[in-house]
Amino acid sequence: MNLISPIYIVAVSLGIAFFMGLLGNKAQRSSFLILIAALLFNTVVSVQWVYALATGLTDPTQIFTAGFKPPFSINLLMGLNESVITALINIVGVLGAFYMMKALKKNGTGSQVVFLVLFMSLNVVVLSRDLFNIFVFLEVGSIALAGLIILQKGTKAVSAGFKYMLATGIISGILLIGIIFIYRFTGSLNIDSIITNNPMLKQGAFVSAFLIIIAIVLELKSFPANGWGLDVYEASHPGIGAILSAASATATYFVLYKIVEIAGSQLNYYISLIGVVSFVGSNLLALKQENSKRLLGYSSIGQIGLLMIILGFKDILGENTTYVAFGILVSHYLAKAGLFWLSGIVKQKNIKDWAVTRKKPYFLFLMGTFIFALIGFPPFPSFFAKWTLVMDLVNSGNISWVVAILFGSMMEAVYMIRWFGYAIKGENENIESFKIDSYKIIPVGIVAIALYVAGYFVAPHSEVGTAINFIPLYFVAAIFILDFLPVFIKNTIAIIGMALYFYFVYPNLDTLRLIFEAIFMVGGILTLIAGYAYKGKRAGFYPVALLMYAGLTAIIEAQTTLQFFFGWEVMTAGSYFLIIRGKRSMPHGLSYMLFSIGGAYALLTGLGMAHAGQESFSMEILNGISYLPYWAYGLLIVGFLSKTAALGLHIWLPGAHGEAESDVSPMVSAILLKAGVFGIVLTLIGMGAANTQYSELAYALGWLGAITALAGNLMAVFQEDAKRLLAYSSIGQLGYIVLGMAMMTHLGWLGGFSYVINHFLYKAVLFLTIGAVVLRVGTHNMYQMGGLIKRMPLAFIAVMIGIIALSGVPPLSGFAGKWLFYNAILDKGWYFQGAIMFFSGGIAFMYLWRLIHTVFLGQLKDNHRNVKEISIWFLIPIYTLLAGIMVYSMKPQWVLQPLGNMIAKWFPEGQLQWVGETAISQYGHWAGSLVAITIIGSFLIVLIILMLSTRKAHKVKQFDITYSGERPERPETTHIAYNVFEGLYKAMWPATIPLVEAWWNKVTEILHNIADVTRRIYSGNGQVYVAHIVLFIIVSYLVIIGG
Amino acid sequence: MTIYAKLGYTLLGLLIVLNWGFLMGATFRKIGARVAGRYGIPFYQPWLNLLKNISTRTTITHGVMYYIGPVFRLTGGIGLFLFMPMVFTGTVDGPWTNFSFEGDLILILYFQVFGMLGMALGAGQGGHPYSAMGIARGLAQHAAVELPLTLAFISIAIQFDTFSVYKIVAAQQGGIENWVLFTNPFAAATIILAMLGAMGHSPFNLVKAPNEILIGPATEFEGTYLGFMQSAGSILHVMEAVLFMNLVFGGASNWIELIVKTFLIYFWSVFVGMVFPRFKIEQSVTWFFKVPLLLGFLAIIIYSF
Amino acid sequence: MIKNFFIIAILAGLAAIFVTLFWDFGDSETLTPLATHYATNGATEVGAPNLVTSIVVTYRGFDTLGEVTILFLVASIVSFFLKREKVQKEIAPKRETSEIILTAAKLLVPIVMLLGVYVFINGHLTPGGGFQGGAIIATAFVLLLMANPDFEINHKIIATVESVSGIAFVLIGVLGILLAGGFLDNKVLPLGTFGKIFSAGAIPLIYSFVGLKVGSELSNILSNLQGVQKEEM
Amino acid sequence: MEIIALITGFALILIGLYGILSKKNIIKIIVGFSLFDTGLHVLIVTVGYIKGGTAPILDSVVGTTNVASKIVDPVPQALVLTAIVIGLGVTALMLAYALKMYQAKKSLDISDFKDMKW
Repeated sequence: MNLISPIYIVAVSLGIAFFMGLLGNKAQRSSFLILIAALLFNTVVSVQWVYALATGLTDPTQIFTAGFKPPFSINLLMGLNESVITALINIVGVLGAFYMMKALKKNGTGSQVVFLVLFMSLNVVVLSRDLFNIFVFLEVGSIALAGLIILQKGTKAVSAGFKYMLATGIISGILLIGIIFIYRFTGSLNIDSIITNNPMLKQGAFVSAFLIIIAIVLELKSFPANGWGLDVYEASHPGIGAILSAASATATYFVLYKIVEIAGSQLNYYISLIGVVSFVGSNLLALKQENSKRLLGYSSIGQIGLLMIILGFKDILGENTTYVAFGILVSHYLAKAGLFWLSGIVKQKNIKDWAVTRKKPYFLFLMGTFIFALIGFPPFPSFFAKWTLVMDLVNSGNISWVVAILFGSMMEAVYMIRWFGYAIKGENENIESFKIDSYKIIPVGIVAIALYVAGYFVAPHSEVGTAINFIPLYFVAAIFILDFLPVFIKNTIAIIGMALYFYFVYPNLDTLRLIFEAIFMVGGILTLIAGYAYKGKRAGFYPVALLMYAGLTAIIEAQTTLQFFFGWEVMTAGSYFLIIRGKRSMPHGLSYMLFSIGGAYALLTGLGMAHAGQESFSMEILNGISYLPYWAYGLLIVGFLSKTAALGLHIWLPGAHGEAESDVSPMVSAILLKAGVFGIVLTLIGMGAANTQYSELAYALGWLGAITALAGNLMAVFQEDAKRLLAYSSIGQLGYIVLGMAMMTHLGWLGGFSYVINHFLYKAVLFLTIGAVVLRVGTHNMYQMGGLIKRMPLAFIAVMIGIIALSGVPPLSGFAGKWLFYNAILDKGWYFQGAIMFFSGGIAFMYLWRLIHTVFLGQLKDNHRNVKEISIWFLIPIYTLLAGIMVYSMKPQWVLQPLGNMIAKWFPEGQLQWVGETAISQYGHWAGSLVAITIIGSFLIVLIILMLSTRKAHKVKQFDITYSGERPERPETTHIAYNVFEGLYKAMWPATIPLVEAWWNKVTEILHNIADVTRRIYSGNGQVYVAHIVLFIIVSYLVIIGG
Repeated sequence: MTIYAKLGYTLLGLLIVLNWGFLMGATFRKIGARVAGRYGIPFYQPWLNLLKNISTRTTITHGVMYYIGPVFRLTGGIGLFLFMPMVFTGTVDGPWTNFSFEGDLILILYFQVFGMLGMALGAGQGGHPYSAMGIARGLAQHAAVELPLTLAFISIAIQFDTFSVYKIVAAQQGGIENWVLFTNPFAAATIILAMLGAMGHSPFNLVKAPNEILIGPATEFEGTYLGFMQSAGSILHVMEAVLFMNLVFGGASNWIELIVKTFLIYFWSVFVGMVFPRFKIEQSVTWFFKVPLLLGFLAIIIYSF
Repeated sequence: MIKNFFIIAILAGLAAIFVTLFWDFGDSETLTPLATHYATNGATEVGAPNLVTSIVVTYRGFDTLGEVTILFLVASIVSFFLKREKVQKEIAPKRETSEIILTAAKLLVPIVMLLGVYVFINGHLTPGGGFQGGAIIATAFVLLLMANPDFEINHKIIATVESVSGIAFVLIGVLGILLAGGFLDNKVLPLGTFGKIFSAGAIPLIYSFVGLKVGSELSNILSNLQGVQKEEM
Repeated sequence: MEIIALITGFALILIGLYGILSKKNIIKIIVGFSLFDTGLHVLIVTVGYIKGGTAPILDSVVGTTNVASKIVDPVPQALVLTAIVIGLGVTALMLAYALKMYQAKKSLDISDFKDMKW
């Protein structure tokens, strides 16, 4: 096929530009249409090349100007990369022009001409193979930008523009020196001929190559010589910001990609070095940034830094380089354009004021899409790119680079998520809403959709991405589209969907996975049933809830580490949105997210190490990691512990679970935490279960578990907020589980698993019930409740059974765990850990008693005299779960025997013997059913006797109690409920100092202070920025060529 | 032996325990009175109390849980008895081993709580503020006592490599020198000290303080309820003593030995109670975290190597 | 003081980098292969005696296009950047321009213009070319402005000249693709006899357009700056 | 010969930079910038110099045979033309900026334009 030569991009653009000059300022409207037409033409040209080259219809093509072969004349090269890059640039050109319609029309044809010429020059810069020509058109571009900056009125824009001109002027001067001297030393200006026949023999040649490359690096606004860039981002029209970071940066980056070869591969390492400094530095400094556009500027610079790292590592990444680079590039390109454009619509400088976004809910969706794409969450391209990058870097042993990169991404996540948090939850009463012009919102929508599409198409091209199962995500998308329907319908759809999915999935799961899948799916369905209690639309709830479950099931089904990590991140995102729905849960959502991301990065590195040893991505590689195994397993465990909220990584949990909605708390507590447990189990199995040579790791893990159990329970005792109490109790319970698993013995695991199941059952019951009660009485504080047994007996029974089961008092199921643990610790010899955990068991009684006494017994408050029983929709799941507890208590062997058989696969020694219904361990025996029968029997006998003997008992009034002659009038004074464990507190207060929280606060504070001090180098004075640039050159010269 | 014989023996045993509990209780109240220079009650007072309470006509109720309280408590006592091998006769399914084949030391440990739970629930339903206080204190103290006790139990379990109370008793037969008291002095010492808290006499009876001045649960529950609770109380006292006897003092090979040993064990706690004034909760908690805890650690350390 | 010292230090550092370039510079007796090619084949390939011109207009014509674009850009940026919202009414009293300048202007402007035209028409034969010619033409306007500060250049005409010549330049380039070897190839017209005015293909044409364009652009920029300055007074 | 030219070029560049870095007045900074540019142009021309070469115009003096040995390198001269024009454009735009800045704050002191920082 014959294609339109890219030279026409230049010819047409310039022709039209000159023609527009003819039109004069009167005819902005028509000229604007012409502008759009021209940009569209460019897009068409580059897109057809993309198509032709991608489908192999043509080979990369050279375009010769003046009819002479290079190096005698300037030539352009249109290869696949070039075509894609130009396509990206031109697309953003069209959308950007559309977005800036008003500004461009207002400033007349002149501005439109500039706009058109800018994009023409960017195209040439990408295509041209002649150094000097690149220089010329870089100049064209930067002058055009300098012109566009001042479309924004005001001094800020003007001074920013001047700084920009000054800086770029110096930089291009340096570039010119480099070019002219490289001509001197190599006798050519054509990149290809320089690369081919000049292997940088002369020192001078190398220096001039260095000057060229460093100049381009500076054009990319490398940290810290980038104050001018930041000012431009802040001051100029948001549309220009988008062009700068999406189009201009992309083009310049590609120039770097082209010319880096002229210095051979000697500079690659240093480019990565500059890149990592840029990435970490600007993301760190952004922590203190409050101006949204400047924040985006920081982030853009960081992203470019990341791209430079990739460029520097292209020898290591090999054929993955393009994939990784484009993955990051495209995500950044679309997301940044989107965010800049959004900032133009929202019109709020301070990121706190972005809370106004909430007044147009679908804006949250857009913003969320962009931010999660930037941080690198699935299903966006950046996720797969980052995954591949880390895998290859670890594989080549560049651990420290991985650490640096992940640290940088972490910082980026901090400020981005915080920003998003402000948008979702911030105060927005006294900010007036914003109006939306369709011509502005359409481009935003397009890039948002493009992100998803890109992700969908990029995924299969990663090494094992093809295997990713998108079906649950389709379902989520469907629910998202149906979000306008009332709760009842959506809930039903969701439940049916999950049930069907479970039905189809469970046959091909082994026992271990089946247990967890059942907890996730069945538990999910039960907790969803409670959702029927809610009225109205409950906008946005179902998509995110299902997103979480999609992630959870993906973790279970994962065949490859990529699938696992994919699911892990999806689950994290979903749960974050779930948690942050709570009224006061903004800070907790943030800390949850940060710990999750930190954990996820630990996982990522661990998985990378696992991959490094064995050149495979199957989940099997977890068994027998060969490359840095201690670190690998350690990182994996830490990653999973961040989800199980082990002591030290737990501070997010109480708030997150405590403030979440009533039916969300059980989801995130009873169900979500098990994901971490599942991960730990996989890791421990990987560590070679019974005959592990990593016993130190397991030992440390065990102690961590024990201490977590103690701390969690102790903190729970002193809570006044019912849901926080349960949340802390979850921390403790997970501590037990971790300890049990860490023992790495049959009994230990049996105990651990029985706890996994138990905790799911009773914590779901308790959270559902308390949540429902809270919905009725409208407070979390227990001391404001009391005597509720009279109003909601069913809830009371549920809680009573729940706490008996939790406390491990026979005959209910909790005792199984305790008994197994006693045997396990004796078997393992971890006596002290055991003692600690049983002590925490004793402490558990205290908060459990509070839960039932303070809430349900004692004196009924006046304002609760006629609250109703908790909603039927909560009672249904609650009593279903109670039935489960009862069955487990009556017939423990039904649960424990299969578990035992499963565990025997990894721990054949020291199993339980089952004689009839009696479990016999090496140390003791326990006949669960018989015990249950005996106790319940005698209980009934006594009860009946008592009932008979007190048939004629007459009911007395609430205050009819012997009270030293007085008759109390007010329930508040007669219901001792506040700070009841004062005595214990006096004895144990040192153990309750929130050291961990203090430590984390200190860390954040230090980071922020560093950021605040460092960023003062951006003094705002143009001369200082020039000085930065020159210094940057000198320093890199010293580093690279070494004085 | 047949299940019926088993049941018969068990019921008989329960009867003995109940009455011995009453007698012992009365005796110690008498001792207490004499120490304080009063005349004190006749030894048959508890039986009178029981009769009176059961035969009172007027009874009240504060609601369902109000029943459950005493029931839980009594069940707790009976259950504890059921799972405890009382008298060592050389065979596991001997006449006085009750239903100990159903569970071991751990079952007993956790079942103790059953009674407390009942007390807590019932008192709570009673709606009296002080009962809440009493229970809160009780739980706190219980937790503090549990820690050293648990350590001691674990140590004994390590020593005999079993959790079965019966086996532990069996291992201590054949001479006083085999008693844990001598074979595992640290564990024994720990238990002997921690036991004071478990028995709940002065100085560790702040739990009962609210109903010392005559209000709180003891007066909320009258009539049959109180009767049940008193019976439960006396059973529990005996069983506590029996537990420690079995674990530390070589168990009992016949009822006489059991009665003598339990009496002495019980006497020890009462004796201390006579001498020492009452602790505040924070005091008692910290006290248990000092000496007994230390001993408990030693008891384990010597076995963990 | 410290600031100055710091600056000196920085410059010293930069100088150090230049030194390495300086040492390796050496001095060259022979042309680079690239230049040699131009020198030997320039005459036959392009047919312009002035090799610089043949490089500027043909071999590296693409650069020249960019170059022209830059001037064009600056002109249009300045025009909408310094757009005069409303000229203040009160105009400060101005000193009369001296007789000498007035007469000189009257006398010289046409000649200067002529010189400019000559320079860019002969760009392919003699030193000089479109840019130089254009610059000379612009100086004529400077002279006019100095003589008569109130002198208003007719923007309409200038803009037209500017655009038309620009479009023409591009069109010739495109013709190059259609009729000859590639974009901006000068062989759209016959090379003619070496050294004559009408030779070297399209070069004289292109250079004339460039000259007009540059001239008009420069004067455009000048008038804009000067216009703003008038407000300032 | 070219040594001097080289030194001049580098010196001009450094002097220009010194002006840009040290002067507070924006106009002076722009002047410094054009010095910087001029230095560059001098360098470019110098690079093209060949010992004993003459102007690259094939007139009667040079003739059309073995030109290569007679003339100086024409390429840098072509480049310098472009460079000069670009410099001119940049300077013009900078001056326009200067005007605007002066209109905005009635001041030409660059340190008065620090309203964006950090």
